[in-house]
Amino acid sequence: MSVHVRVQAEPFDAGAQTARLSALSTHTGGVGVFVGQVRGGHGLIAMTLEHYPGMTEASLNMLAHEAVARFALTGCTLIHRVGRLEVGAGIVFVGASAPHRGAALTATSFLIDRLKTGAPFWKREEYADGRTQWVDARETDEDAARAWGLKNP
Amino acid sequence: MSVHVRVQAEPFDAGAQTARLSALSTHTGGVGVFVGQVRGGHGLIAMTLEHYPGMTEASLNMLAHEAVARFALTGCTLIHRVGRLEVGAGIVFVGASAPHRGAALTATSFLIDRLKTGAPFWKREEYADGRTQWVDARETDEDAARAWGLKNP
Amino acid sequence: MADRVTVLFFAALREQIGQESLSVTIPAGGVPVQVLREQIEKADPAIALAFAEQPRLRVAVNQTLVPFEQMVQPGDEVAFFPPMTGG
Amino acid sequence: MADRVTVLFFAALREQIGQESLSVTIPAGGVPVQVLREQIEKADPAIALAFAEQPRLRVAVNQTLVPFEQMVQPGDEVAFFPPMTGG
Repeated sequence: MSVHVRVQAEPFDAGAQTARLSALSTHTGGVGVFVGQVRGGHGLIAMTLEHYPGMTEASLNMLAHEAVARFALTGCTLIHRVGRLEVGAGIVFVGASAPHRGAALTATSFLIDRLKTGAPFWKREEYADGRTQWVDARETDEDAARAWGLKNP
Repeated sequence: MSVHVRVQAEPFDAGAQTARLSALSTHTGGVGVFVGQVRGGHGLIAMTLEHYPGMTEASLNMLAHEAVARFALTGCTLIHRVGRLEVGAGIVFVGASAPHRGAALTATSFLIDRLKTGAPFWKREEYADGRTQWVDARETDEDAARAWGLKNP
Repeated sequence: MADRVTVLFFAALREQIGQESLSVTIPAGGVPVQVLREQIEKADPAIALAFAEQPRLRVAVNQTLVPFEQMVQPGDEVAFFPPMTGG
Repeated sequence: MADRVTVLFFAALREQIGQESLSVTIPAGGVPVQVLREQIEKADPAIALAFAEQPRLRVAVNQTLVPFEQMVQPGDEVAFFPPMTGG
């Protein structure tokens, strides 16, 4: 079992991270991955990701270890970028490897649902007309996180 | 919307395929990926994947287009290897990109569940003691495919 | 020749039967898959045995999965195989 | 100094309040987060306004999310922020 967590300004290499998860154990039969990226539209040109250094890494580590235990993963990787990210740029990499596909895919959904509302990141949108705006938390995201069982107050 | 389907003997590059899906559209907010690989254990050393040329490509194409329509994907990639694959080798790459994470992740699960029992591939296992054995279809796989709605006879 | 169908076998069936394809004559008006199945079972005990050992036999006509009631016409490609195990 | 806590603000709160950290004196025996909250709201109208506009205010004590009834002790780090929007 291997947990890999990073908070970084630099881009991540989704391919290298997926390959790393694939190679972790000969008992791995499936690797699930989710990449979140800055979606364009409505004049959006970039997002700035703010975080709470220290708590961020602790939250991601706790989340990864919870997923490993809950879904009997062979490996789990969470990488979240911070700083200014333009349309099309990767924001988050979530990966889970397991003996069978069900665990890998369910863990991937669990990780991104929980990460969205349970780790201290905040997004500020930046538009072509110069306007900036903090992203509002969506009730549907909080519902999705809660659907995995009570966790956050 | 872009569909990419391949049946090939060569390894696939999961990283390049994920990057391709990420770059397809500025409206993409999430990319879901599943990589299936040969799981070791019980003396297994390799699997040989047989297929029905022609029907395989047609089945995968139909499946990919069904997923694009059902989940409003911006892109969908299915790559399945054939021939002899040793423990740890990638068998299948499934990828789905969409504006939001829910569609990308649900489509990824849909694609691999349906592919398992709906495309004409058959696996023969090869053990260290020389024994070989065709993999039996699992009822649970057929249940998983059926749970997405009736499709196969 | 005009009233023939190509019959294919895959995976365990191909191995048990010992061949991967057959050319079979059917009535010009076609027959249901089930009738074609019984015809080739009668013609070759190895096919009868392999099919008997495969309770979840699948069939595709012209590369599309179909039920055994489906009609087969001369010129069609009919494939028999065990449940698929890809992915 | 021994009876102080560090208070941090993030994201929209940090911008509205115009500062990212405060040092606040609390009773040596500690106080619930809710009491600390009211104390800093009274001390700074900008904080009161920012909190009032944030109906789903979150709080972490020593980098762990907690309910507002949680006790804060001298030396703790207390962070207030809006709901998180990562991923």
